[in-house]
Amino acid sequence: MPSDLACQDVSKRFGRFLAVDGVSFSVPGGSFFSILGPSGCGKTTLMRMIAGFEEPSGGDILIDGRSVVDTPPNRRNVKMVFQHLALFPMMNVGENIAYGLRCRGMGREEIRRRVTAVLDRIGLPGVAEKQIHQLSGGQKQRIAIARCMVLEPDVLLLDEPLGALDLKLRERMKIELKLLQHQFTTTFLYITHDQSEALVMSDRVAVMNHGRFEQIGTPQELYHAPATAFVAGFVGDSNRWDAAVVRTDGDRIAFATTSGEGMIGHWAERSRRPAIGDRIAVFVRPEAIEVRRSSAEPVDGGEVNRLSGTVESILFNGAASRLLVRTANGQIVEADLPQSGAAAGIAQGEAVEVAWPAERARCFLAEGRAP
Amino acid sequence: MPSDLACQDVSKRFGRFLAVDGVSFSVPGGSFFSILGPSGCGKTTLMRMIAGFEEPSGGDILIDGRSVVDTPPNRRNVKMVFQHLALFPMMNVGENIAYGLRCRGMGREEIRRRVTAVLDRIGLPGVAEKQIHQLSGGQKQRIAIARCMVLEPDVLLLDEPLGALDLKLRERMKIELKLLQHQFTTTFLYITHDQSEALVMSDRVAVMNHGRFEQIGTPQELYHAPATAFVAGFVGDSNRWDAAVVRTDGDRIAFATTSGEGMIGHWAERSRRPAIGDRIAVFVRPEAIEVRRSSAEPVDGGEVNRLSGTVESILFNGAASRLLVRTANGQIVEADLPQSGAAAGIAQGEAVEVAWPAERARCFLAEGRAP
Amino acid sequence: MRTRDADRLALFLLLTPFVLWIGLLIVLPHVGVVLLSLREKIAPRVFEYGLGNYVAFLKEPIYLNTLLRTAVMSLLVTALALLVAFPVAFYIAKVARARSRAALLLLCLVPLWVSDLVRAFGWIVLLRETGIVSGALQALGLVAGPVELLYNDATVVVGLVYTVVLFMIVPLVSTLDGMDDSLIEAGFNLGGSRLTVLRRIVVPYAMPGIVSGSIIVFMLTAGSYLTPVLLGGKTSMWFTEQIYDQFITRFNWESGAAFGVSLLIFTSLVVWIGLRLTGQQLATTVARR
Amino acid sequence: MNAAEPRSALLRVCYGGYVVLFFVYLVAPLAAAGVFAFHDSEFAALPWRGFTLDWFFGTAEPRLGMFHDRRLLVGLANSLVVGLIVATAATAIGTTNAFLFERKDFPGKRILFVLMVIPLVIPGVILGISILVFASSIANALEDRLDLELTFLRPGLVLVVLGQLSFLTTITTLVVAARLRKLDGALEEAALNLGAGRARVLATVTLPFLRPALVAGFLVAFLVSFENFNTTLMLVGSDAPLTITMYDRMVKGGSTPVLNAVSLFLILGSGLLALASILLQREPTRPAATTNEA
Amino acid sequence: ETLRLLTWGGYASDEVIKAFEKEYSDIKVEVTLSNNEEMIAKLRATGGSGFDLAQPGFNRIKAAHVEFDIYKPLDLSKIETGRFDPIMLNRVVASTSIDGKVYAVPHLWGTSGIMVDKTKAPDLKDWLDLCDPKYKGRTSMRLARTILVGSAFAMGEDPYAAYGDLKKYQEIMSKVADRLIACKDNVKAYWRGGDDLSAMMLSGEAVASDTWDSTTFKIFAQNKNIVYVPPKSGAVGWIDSFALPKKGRADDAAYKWINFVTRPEIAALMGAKTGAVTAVKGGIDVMPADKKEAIKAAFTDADIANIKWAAVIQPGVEDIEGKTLERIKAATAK
Ligand SMILES: Nc1ncnc2c1ncn2[C@@H]1O[C@H](COP(=O)(O)OP(=O)(O)OP(=O)(O)O)[C@@H](O)[C@H]1O
Ligand SMILES: Nc1ncnc2c1ncn2[C@@H]1O[C@H](COP(=O)(O)OP(=O)(O)OP(=O)(O)O)[C@@H](O)[C@H]1O
Ligand SMILES: [Mg+2]
Ligand SMILES: [Mg+2]
Repeated sequence: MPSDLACQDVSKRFGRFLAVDGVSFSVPGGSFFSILGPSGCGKTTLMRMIAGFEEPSGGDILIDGRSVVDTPPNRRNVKMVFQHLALFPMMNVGENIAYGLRCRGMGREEIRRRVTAVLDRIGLPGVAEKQIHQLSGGQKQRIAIARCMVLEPDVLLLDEPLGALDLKLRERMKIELKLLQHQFTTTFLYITHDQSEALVMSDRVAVMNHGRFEQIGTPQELYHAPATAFVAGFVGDSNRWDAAVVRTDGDRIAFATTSGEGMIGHWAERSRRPAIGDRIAVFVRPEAIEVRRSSAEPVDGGEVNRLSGTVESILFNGAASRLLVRTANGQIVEADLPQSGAAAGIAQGEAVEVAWPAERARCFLAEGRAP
Repeated sequence: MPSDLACQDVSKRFGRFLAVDGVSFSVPGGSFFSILGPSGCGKTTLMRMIAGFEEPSGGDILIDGRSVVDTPPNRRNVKMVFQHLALFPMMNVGENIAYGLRCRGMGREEIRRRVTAVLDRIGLPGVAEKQIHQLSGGQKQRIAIARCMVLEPDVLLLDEPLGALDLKLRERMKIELKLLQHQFTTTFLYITHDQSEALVMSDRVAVMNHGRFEQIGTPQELYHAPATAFVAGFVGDSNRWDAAVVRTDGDRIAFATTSGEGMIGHWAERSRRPAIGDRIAVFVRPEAIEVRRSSAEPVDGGEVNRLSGTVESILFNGAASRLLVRTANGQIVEADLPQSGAAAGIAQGEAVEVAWPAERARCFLAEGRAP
Repeated sequence: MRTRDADRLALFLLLTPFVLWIGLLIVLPHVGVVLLSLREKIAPRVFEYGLGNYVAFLKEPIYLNTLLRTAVMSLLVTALALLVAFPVAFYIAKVARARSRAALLLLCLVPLWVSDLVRAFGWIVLLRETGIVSGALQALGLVAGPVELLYNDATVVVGLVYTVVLFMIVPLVSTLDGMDDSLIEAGFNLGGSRLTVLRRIVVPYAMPGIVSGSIIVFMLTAGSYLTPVLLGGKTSMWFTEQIYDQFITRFNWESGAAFGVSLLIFTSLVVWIGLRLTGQQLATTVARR
Repeated sequence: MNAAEPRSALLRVCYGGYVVLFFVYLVAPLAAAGVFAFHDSEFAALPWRGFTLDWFFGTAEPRLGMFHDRRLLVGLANSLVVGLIVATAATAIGTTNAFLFERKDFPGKRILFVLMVIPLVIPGVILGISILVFASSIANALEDRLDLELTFLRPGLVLVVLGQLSFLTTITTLVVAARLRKLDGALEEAALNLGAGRARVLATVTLPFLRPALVAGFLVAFLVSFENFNTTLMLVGSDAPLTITMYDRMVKGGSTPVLNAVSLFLILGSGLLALASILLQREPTRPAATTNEA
Repeated sequence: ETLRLLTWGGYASDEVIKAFEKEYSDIKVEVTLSNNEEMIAKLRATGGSGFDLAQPGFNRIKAAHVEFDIYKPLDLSKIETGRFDPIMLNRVVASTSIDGKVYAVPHLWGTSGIMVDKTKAPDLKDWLDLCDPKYKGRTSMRLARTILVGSAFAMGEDPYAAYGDLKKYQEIMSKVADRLIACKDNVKAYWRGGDDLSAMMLSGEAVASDTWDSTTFKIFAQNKNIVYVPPKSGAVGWIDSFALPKKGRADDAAYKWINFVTRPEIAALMGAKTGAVTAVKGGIDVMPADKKEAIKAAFTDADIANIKWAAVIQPGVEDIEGKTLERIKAATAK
């Protein structure tokens, strides 16, 4: 039966620097929870507190409802996959995996059996005798996980375990990790600064910034309904424009960007209301923006924002290609490149029109800095 | 006037190992040319020959039509941005940039002027006095480029210059680099193993594998008309299935995948013809695959391949979300997640139908190993 | 907290051997030497405290000259060792193939394998008038008669450089090893000549190694005994020889201690000035290996 | 090709030649000393009078070979004993020091660190005399006040050991600390995380990782102890280590090529030791392909 | 039991030790080689412990003991004094008695003079002939008190007489220093150990040097042209003696050793080995034939009468000598 993990108002102070600032969350047993945030936001520190390598300056950490802050790290049944894996170079693969079992004083034969079983499970049968340096990156990755899983931990912590892998391998391991978790049905707590990893793998994601959780939610919630400017900018690609509020009408607000374009957007912050003249940050996803040739007859797509400009540059990237459009006022708008329909084949320098509905322009008070 | 660069049948042998194998290409003055290939394929070696750090074992390297193989590296007007930048840690920013000018014996005043000018140009005015370690990753990047550009080189070589940067910064620098190149109108030769970098920035891209060029073309050509199995697999995401030819009819061929699905595809290799029974590799891009709920009425989309299965997993990633569908025979098909229309909102476990036209299933003889 | 106490206990346990070592073998003995150097002999077995030994030292030009001579020669040896070692270190760290590197470095350690005595002995066998070099020169017809290559300052310098050069090579190799090859390549790529790259990139980068090597070499040279004594000529006095003489042939511990303290102060001063001039720090340069 | 290597063939040959010359310089005196170990004469000087093995195996005066020369053998034994004790102690203290300076924070750490480095730059003579003086004054005081005669405080092997320990500990500390610095803390944390107690982590992860440095430190300490002269000379009593025995022989008795024989023996012995250390410490060679991923 | 000897090179050869250990199977002999200065230095450092029997020159015992308290008196009843040449014994006993207690008995004696390769330097006869420009760069000396004293005699002074008057002694030494500094160019190198010297002489690099007679006799065996010349102004005589370090632990063994090596047959062995004469009755007669011959060839009776026997060194003398030697060493040759 997988265990749940909870943090209650956990903080960590290094001298006068608050690395983790009152973080609370709970992870239901067996689910995949990610913490997503930029470098230095305190992710590793939080994880180290859960593993027992740092003592919280405040708050409590509970596993299955029991506080573990006074349990020394080698007694917590919380295993960790380290950022650079930390496989023991002086032991071979089998010894690495057996290490934790030996610490428990398990018999030789039993250990051998379990090591073999877990190696089968991760799809690497027969590598027990290999040296660590003989493994490929992806294999090391899996050994590091096996080394923890063989101990049947309550919770598995993973600290950016894919960071060291190359691009193509990372893509593959992402999917593989998710499938592994399904197999072991252990609670996973996963740290990353790569939003696509967090979105693809997790049941729920917490977005962390400056030691605090900005939002906790499913990947879809974070993507489609970011709660703060930081989340809107950090999760997924967006156009981000600085603007000033011109008029408000419920959640619908009119604003002018710094380069002078007037637009209409949707107020996305729950806790605060905008006033006229407030500086705001506006986020529009490239896929929300429709691009048409200016020569094409206007269509009423229901959108309210409509700007004309010329194609500054085409960023071809297959299905994920983008257009940079520069409006008359000099505003740069990034939009998905239309690959089919009337707008297909747009070329650099062409005059185009870009348009998007007000609901897709999310507005926040502009205090969060650009990610 | 920007110079052009050409390589003619250039090879490099290390002992018995052929690191670069008869590579020829030419880069018109002022254009952005990328070499894309997996780690260890010989990209850096090729670049080092152009810079003069390695002597070619065969072939010739020409700049503006003149051979440079006998020119020592410090006399070639080919400047290089190194993989780890190689900024001089014992000099400050200004001295780093001035280094090359000093080597040319330029006057103090003139050097100061040019350093200031180039720093303005790259958008970092006033950092001349800073120490290298005080710069952020992106700033270092730009200083490394400025250090070369201030010398007005014929050709600028860049060896995976974004490799060390973090994800978000890499995205931004990609665009910035392209804009910088427009500004300086120098010939850029860019090395990367990240296909999205190559596609987004380049005028033309060469795909390299095992020391050889597999294909040279515009990003669009590579993406839409890969010439070899390797290119098809390496550039952009694809489903890759191993199969055997069942029947041929001109370029249209029928085949059966290893898991037993029968499909129809398009022969994409120009130089060879398939025979019945040949083992082939088939590539289908996820965006080419249409997903429908099985319950929906069948539409005649002109496609010939149509399989039914269930949704194994949803890989949510915003606009780039994917579906994994497992067919009755156990074949996994990766398709773009429909975000709108009748198929929007498909859930895990649902029964679906996937379909794609024969032209989008590109077939190659299966000797290239999986990337 | 439990962990705090454990931490404190661990700190205490680790500190104990350190303090015993540094206290009993370094600090207290040196305090002892300083105290001893302040004892003046008035009559057999009668002493009183004072600066007499130092006054005597300063008043006797022979001692001062010897100290200066030792310092100047040591500096010369240091400079020569640097000059000799740098190309070799550069070769080992940057030019040699990765495989031969360890072997070459091991070869550099050859002089360490045997004592000063054997090394000096070897030089004597080589350089004496009836020695191998002289014999070889005669056989080659380069000289008419036997030549005495022993017993002069040049020989002492050659012998000393030999003894200490590895202490220059090791830190140089380790700093140069840490230098990314691409820095050198960038130096060339940006138009630098071989000399420019050496002067503006390689040497500044190797500075910590140069300084730490120089300090150790200087101190070793200034403190060496056998090489200058056995190879030295009629006039070659070395300051350590004076110290040994005071202790061993004159049994005058008090003035010997004063000599020792003077040597320590003087050489430390030289090192301090060196560190000042190069902007390095003792702890960081010497400990960086 | 290597950017650091000269491009012009002439320069390359000159550079290579210089390096070769340098190594000839390094080997020459040792070779010279070694060759005369086989000299069929009682003097290690030209002209060459023929080849003999007497200086190793000769059994009678005046051609008493080193393997039958009791004093040389006693000196060798003393050197070995001193070397082993010193190397063991220096490595042990060096290891605790390394942990102290790499792992602990405490007030005054910087100063203590400088203090730790300093013995390396104190001339050996001064280390010798300071310990001699210190030990003598304690011994004298004990004798005067308590009528207690502690012979180990008088010149002898104990003081030799202490004297060598005084500066060798710095070397071993630096060697072990450098390795400890390279130990990724995550390895130890991983072991803790997998359920090992502190002692077990030390035994299974930390010390195995430090092993090359411990071996290197031990060997360097042993070799340096073996060849040390300056410090030892001041502290030696009636039982002298080999270098002192040889020195006495050279300066006070008449020397014969038996000294060359001993030298050659030492050269070969320490050469083998050094070689062994290299072989022992060689990390498993990594295939080029996997190193990039680390 | 271990007998720790602090002695000169050659004074306790393996042969003698083997014979001794065979006779006294419970005693092991351990030898530390040394010289006059170092013996005192060592005993000073150990406070008189660490050794059981020392063999310093008889003239240096008194001052060192007064200053450092490093010896203990001898019990003459345990020594077979009857074997000793009475002149030698009296000379030593007289010079090493403090407060009526005797601190040393003689063992070996010899002289310091000049060693000459007679084919190459036939007319070298006195100490200062080493400074004869004819032999420029071909002579050697040991920078030690012998050459100072010898040169002083050669310059017509009597340094021993001046021991009581330090000022006078200082004057003499200054003169000697000036002379020897002027002579520096003539000297090829100052030798330090017997090894240096024999290598230089045998190879022909040097043709003459000051040295002990015993050393010369040893070299004579290798090259009959190298002979000992007692200087015209007098060879300097020395007697190495036996003294008991203050905290020696094996006094009995020490007495046994003294009595052992003064046996005629052992004395002969010693003489053969060292070339020095044992201070037993008829010491010269027990020498082996070739050594006896060498001695007879070297010394006429007049020479023997002319030996300047070392006088007991007074406190302060060594300081003056030491400084003088340093001056000579440090001076640049003119
Ligand atoms: N032991 C420490 N002492 C002082 N400050 C620390 C310590 N450990 C971490 N910090 C600081 O706390 C902040 C958070 O660090 P942490 O390692 O948790 O970041 P992170 O989110 O894991 O970043 P990354 O993605 O780069 O790994 C950083 O600013 C870091 O400098
Ligand atoms: N000096 C050399 N000696 C021997 N082999 C070499 C040398 N330099 C490179 N190689 C080999 O040549 C091949 C190509 O190396 P190169 O550095 O050009 O690859 P790359 O494409 O730049 O890879 P990466 O993306 O990892 O930088 C590799 O297999 C490498 O091991
Ligand atoms: Mg982290
Ligand atoms: Mg590369």
